[in-house]
Amino acid sequence: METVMGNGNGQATSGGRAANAPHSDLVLPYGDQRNDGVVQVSFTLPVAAGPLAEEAARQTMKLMGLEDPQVAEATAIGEEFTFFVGYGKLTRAVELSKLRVAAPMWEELDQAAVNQLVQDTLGRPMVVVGAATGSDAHTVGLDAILNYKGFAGNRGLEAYSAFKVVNMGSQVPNEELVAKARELGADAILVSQVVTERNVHLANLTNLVELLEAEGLRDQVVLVVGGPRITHALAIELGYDAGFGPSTRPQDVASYLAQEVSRRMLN
Amino acid sequence: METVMGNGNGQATSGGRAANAPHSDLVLPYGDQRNDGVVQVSFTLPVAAGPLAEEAARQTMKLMGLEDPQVAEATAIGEEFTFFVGYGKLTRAVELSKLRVAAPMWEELDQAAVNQLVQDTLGRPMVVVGAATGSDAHTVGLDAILNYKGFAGNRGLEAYSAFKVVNMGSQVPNEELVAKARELGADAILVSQVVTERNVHLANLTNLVELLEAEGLRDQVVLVVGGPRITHALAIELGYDAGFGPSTRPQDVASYLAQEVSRRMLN
Amino acid sequence: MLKLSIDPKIVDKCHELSEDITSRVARELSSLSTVAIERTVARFAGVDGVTPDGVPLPNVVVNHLVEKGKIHDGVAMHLANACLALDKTPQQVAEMIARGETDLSAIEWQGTEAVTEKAREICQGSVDKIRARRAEREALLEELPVTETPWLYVICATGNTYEDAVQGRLAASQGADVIAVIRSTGQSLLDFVPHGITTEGFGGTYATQANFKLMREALDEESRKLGRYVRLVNYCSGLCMPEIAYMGAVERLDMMLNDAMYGILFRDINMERTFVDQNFSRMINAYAGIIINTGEDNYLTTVDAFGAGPSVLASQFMNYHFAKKAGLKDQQIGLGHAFEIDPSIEDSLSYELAMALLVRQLFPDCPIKYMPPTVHKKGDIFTSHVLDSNFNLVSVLTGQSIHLVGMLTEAIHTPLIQDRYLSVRAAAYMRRAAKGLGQNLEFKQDGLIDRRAASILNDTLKLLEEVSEKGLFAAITEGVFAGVKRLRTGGKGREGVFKKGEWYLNPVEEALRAELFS
Amino acid sequence: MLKLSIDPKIVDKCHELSEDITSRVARELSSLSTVAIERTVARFAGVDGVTPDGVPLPNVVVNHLVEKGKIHDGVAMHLANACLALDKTPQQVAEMIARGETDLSAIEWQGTEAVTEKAREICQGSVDKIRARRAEREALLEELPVTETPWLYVICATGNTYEDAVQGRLAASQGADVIAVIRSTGQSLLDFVPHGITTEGFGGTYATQANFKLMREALDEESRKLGRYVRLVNYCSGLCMPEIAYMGAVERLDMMLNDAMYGILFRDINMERTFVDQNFSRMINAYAGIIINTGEDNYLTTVDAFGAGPSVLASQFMNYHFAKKAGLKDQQIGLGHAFEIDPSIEDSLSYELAMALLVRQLFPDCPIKYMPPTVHKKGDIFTSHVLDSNFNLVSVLTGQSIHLVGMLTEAIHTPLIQDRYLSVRAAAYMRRAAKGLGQNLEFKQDGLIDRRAASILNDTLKLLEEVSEKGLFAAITEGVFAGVKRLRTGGKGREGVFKKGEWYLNPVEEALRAELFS
Ligand code: B12
Ligand code: B12
Ligand SMILES: Cc1ncc(COP(=O)(O)O)c(C=O)c1O
Ligand SMILES: Cc1ncc(COP(=O)(O)O)c(C=O)c1O
Repeated sequence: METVMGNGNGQATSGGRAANAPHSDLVLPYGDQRNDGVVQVSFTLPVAAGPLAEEAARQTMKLMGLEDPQVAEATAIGEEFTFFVGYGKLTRAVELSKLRVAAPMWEELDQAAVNQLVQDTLGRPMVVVGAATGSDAHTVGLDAILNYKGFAGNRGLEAYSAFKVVNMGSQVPNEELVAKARELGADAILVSQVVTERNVHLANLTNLVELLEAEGLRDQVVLVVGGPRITHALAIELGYDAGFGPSTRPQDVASYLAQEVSRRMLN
Repeated sequence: METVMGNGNGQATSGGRAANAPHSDLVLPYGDQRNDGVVQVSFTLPVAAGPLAEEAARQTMKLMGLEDPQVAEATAIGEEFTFFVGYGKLTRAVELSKLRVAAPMWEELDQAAVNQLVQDTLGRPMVVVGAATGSDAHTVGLDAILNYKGFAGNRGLEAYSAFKVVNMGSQVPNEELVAKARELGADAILVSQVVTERNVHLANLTNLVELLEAEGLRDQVVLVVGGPRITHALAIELGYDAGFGPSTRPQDVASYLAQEVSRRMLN
Repeated sequence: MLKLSIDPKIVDKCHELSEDITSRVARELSSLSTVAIERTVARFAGVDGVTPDGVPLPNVVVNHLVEKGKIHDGVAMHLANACLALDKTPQQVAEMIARGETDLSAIEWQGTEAVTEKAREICQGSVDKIRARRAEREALLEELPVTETPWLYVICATGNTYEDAVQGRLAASQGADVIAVIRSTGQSLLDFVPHGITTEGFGGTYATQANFKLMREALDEESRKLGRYVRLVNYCSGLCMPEIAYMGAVERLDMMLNDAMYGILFRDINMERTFVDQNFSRMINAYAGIIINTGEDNYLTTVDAFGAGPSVLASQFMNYHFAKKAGLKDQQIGLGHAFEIDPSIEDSLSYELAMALLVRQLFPDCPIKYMPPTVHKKGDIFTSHVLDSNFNLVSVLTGQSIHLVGMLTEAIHTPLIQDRYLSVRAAAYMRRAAKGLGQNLEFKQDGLIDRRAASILNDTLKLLEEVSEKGLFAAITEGVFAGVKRLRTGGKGREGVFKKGEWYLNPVEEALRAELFS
Repeated sequence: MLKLSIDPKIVDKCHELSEDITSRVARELSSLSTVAIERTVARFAGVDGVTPDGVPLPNVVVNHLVEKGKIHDGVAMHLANACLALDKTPQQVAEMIARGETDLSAIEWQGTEAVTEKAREICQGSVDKIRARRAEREALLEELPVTETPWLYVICATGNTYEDAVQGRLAASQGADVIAVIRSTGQSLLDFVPHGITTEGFGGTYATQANFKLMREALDEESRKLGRYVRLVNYCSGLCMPEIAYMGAVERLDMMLNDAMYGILFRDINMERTFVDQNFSRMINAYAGIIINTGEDNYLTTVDAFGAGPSVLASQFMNYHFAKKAGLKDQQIGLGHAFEIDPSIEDSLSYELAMALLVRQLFPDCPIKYMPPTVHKKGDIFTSHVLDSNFNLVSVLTGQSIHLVGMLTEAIHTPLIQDRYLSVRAAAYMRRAAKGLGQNLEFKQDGLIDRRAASILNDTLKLLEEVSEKGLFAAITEGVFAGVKRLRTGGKGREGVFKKGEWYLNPVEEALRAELFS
């Protein structure tokens, strides 16, 4: 497969450069022997407990490509529902060297280097507007990136002289966010989306891009989205410049923003 | 699929008759909506943690037919190993009405009825020899079926006048078991196999059938195997008359034995 | 028996201070009402349904009065006047307004005494109905008693009320005692309550009266099957707090998330609006025999739990006194606390034991609602399940009352059908396994745990002194709670607050007050 | 600090009785040796390797003497005699026997004094080597100290020693302090020890000296990397108990499963064989500084744990006194107990606390080995993980020393790589979370837990009185332990027991006795 996809918010590889692995091996799950392919699964079938349900569970596991499917547990969790735990052996391997991992492109810079780069590039701090948009009220992740205090000992963007941060908080309508960005002449917009049930985030994120485009602002800003179920690939697909997933550190975002803005100035 | 397979040790349906379901529906896993297909998986890949490993995990889930694969957790559990928890949506359904569930054929009889049936059929108690064979030292399951005390409040075969039980205990070589069966003129042989790592039970169970056949005893006895990973289908495949899995009650086995012996007398 | 050595003088002082703080708020706001309260009165008067383009009639009536500059008299007076003048029911009047067939401000005044009497009359039916629903619950609880504590409380959040009903029943059959239907994101900021059965929600299901009814019926059926009354919960919060209180009361919900400050801190709803609405909604809850659940657990999601003990306790003291002022009995005040202690620190279990027991001991007659770990959970569902196991243990050891069962998939999605099964099973196991353990244990005098509790209590007193000095409005402005700062004049829904006029009457409040404080 | 009120007089009485019971067994069997002991002596003398058709040379030598009717003199004397007469090393002699080039019974006697001296001399090298390995361990423990307790102990059982090495290192890096390699099914009934590296086992990996060496090297490497000495465990049980003790001693294993009665009860090995072998093997373990693990946990897999407390304790008392007689220090006697209490009963946690603490308190200087739930586990790995969580808690609360980490997949398969990770993680979390909790708790005097412990102790005394009256052999015959009945004259390996002759000498035993009891 050669399409760009996957998480890859970068911090796990050196500086988050797209990690096209040097490996060429076929990789199978490892249970207690290399290549045994062992996978654990659990699921519920809407079938009353009994031999029929168990057979259905085994077949479900076969549909998942699991050989030697073992139903380790089959429990009635209601008159018409049976919960299963199973183990089986996957025989189809992933070819590592064929994977393309999408990640925002940046080198890890420390605080001083970020400040320097932005100063050299813009000659002033970058204006960054952040918000948890739509009906999303989860601000802890956004605050972790923006606020001085930061995350896991890593200071937030407010701690950098390179950024002028405006944190609009939670449940901000896209319209208000765009208005604020225009008002402040924002260089970057940072959106947080945590609630993803029934894909509520997709509509909301798409709508923001449309608004920005309609207002002719899309090209003026670096547009970033983050959240526990956000991947860079998804962000790109939705028309964002970058996406950041779980365990992102403010420094990752700061490094990316500084380099992205400098890249744009050079182009 | 029409081949005989699956567990189906019977106690969950009425009397364990082969449960060809009346349903005709397509069944998918049920997460929080009917037919959402949600399945939980976990596995380890022999790849260092990072975006590449996460992408490999996502692809692994795709190979399992899971759409919208979500890597909920990716943890380094060693320099070269990453453990994953994921959720995805299976879209291929099992057709219940097409499943064939294999189970030993018997009606559930109470103790008195079992005793009566054996008395009527043989005019004497059935001689039953039981053993945990080969290197298997697990006797709790076998004892649960054979010993007076039984299992979960259900008395063992020793409690029936219909059976004369000889429990040979653990780690009995197949040769000794066959010799004892010949010596006692056994009507049934009950084998327990609990250890199944590297399929050690398969060789052992096959060997017993070969020995019995070589000695011309195979048709003289009802040959039964039980254990937590035994299914009736597997038993049949290995040349046994019946297989009993987890949570078997002595009464299931007693009912089966009485009916099987009476069936044979009638033929 | 696990018991902390607590200085009763400090506790008394905390109560005095919070009684004073909350009384001052109540006094300061006693001249205000809100559009939500007026819509609630309209509902009491029987106004229900929506216009063809989906606007609820209570909103139609109240918006109409706002437009006409008459809202300061309260909706009851104008509705009553119209009923008398037009010889219509309130519902008929509302429909006429919706069709633009009448203008309440232009109807001839039927005389203050007559109108006042009519206003009382049109609301009384609902008051009586609520009393009857309460009696119904009491009878069911006699017939189908719930014997084990803590009650196991689980969440349904499918977005589709029909699925919620299936899953709620299933959860009950698996051992859950209390079923809460979580609301869709965003509902709390709607200034109306959606109408009818709904099947599309995000991270939860819309709270509507029809959905309440459907769930309660499903659970009544299941309760009979199980021989155990299964309680139903929803959210009495946001911009429609009092309307939802009304709906819950008439649909015999049993509990309501209903906090005095949650809307301010976590939804940026205007302070005055929130304090005024919470008081009225709590009176309804009180009268309906509903147990409220306060939301101190939320504080622990934005600040580190280790240091947040005093602000949780201070908030509980204030929630308690706000609640008492609204006529709630101790047995109805489910103060919230949560096991949000960071699992990576040493002795986390001891610290949490100290805090959980402190809350329990300080409010001995309140059914404390103990919430599970959430923030420190990750996608590793196995590790998450273990964290919940310790939460289950602390809950049983410290004798909590309402136990919100933690979900192993907390960091991933709202619960799947099997998540509830596994989690309820684990909680029930602990309830059984550790049943008598707390009674057989004592703390070492002046050990880590005693000292920890004492220090939290001391700091709570200090915090309450500070709040008392500043006043609650100023304290919130300075970010004393959950690290969140709000302005008295800021926040959503502020435009819905108004000063009651000279002729203002809220006959519902009048009736409830008479019943609750007699 | 959690402490049970225990009557010290009852404890003293239990010790007296068990000392007496075990002394009588020792006295009664003092005139016996076994083929396994003689093979061990041959190994001490340097006999190693296998014949072309795979028979280990120690077996060749011993079988030869048995055939020649000379085994009653012990292998040392005949080997020494041959060495002197032929001017060969023991290994060369053994190879000659294997090739049929010599008949030890036909070699001219070199004089008792000379032969005795030579016999001592040929064994001394191994004794010295073991002392050196012990010193090595002590130095490593200084350099790479293990600070936290309980030690987290996990199992590898891939069947392939190379995989075990990978997975053992990985487990250590995840936090495990002790790695046990489980043996393949059936090995304990082999009357020889397989030779060389092995890669095929069922439910475990064959215990061979080469496998021991490979694992110890892998773990030494990992220990240095982690700055924490990782201990290695194997099984010193079955028909080759003393030979494996020798191998473990020279390959610097750190712990050995080594029970005085396990072979009798669970492998139907002959009683006399077992008692004689265990004593000699324990002397080797004692000298090697190895910690033994006894197997009382196994009792709880065949009888209900709730009623089995007294038989577990009685067995521990006897295992303890057998161990002391073999020269083991208290610090080396890892008595076994297990959290096998039925999770479906009420107050299971309190009952288990009582039992676990009782064991802990009765043997204050012994490193108790606490085993996880196994029998009550099913395929539901989530529920299983919760059960382990309570086990982890009890372990930390009661200050256990060696903590066998329970696996969530116990009912399904030997541990996968991630099972160990998850389980070690859960145990380490509890060690941290509940670190000081036990010190901050006390039991209510005369509460459920105190009473439960007292009653188990009383019943233990009664049981020991019964055993003392009957004698241990008769007690086992009557099924007092684990509900298993064995005949003194029955069981496997009986043919390998022999009466020592007039000239019998075991120079290893002599040397060890001198070192251990000086
Ligand atoms: C705390 C919390 C709350 C708090 C939020 C308080 C606050 N002010 O934020 C409260 C209690 C208010 C709350 C309410 C609700 N919550 Co909530 N909540 C959580 C919880 C427990 C933790 C989230 C968190 O703070 N994580 C810590 C931060 C640091 O992690 P993070 O968000 O992933 O952020 C990191 C990265 O993702 C990234 N990142 C995040 N944003 C951004 C933005 C940018 C620009 C960048 C670069 C990076 C970035 O960087 C951060 C640091 O590394 C999670 C469960 C969990 N354990 O994850 C549920 C959870 C997120 N909540 C959930 C739900 C459903 C709700 C409700 C809708 C429930 C309801 N119906 O009432 C409500 C309503 C909220 C609403 N309208 O949005 C669900 C979401 C399910 C889903 N997949 O859609 C979860 C998963 C719980 C569950 N299992 O049901 N919640
Ligand atoms: C108790 C136990 C032991 C005891 C056995 C004591 C004894 N006398 O039986 C001891 C401690 C000795 C033991 C040792 C070992 N065990 Co073990 N043991 C278990 C344990 C914890 C419980 C088994 C049990 O008693 N179940 C209760 C009974 C009632 O259930 P059951 O066996 O399924 O029986 C029921 C049905 O299956 C059926 N049935 C069973 N047999 C028969 C026969 C007939 C004829 C019929 C009709 C029905 C029937 O009816 C029964 C009643 O419903 C399991 C883990 C678990 N929780 O399941 C591991 C387990 C079975 N053991 C295991 C292993 C690997 C071992 C060892 C090999 C480890 C080692 N290397 O040292 C050793 C060696 C044993 C040997 N040589 O075989 C593995 C097997 C893995 C696998 N899939 O192959 C398990 C799963 C543990 C693990 N995760 O590693 N074990
Ligand atoms: C007291 C209280 N009210 C309301 C809510 C939910 O509010 P909303 O519906 O605004 O998300 C919560 C959240 O858990 C709460 O604790
Ligand atoms: C003390 C003791 N020895 C030995 C064993 C293993 O014995 P075997 O190798 O015979 O299965 C066990 C099993 O756990 C044990 O507890």
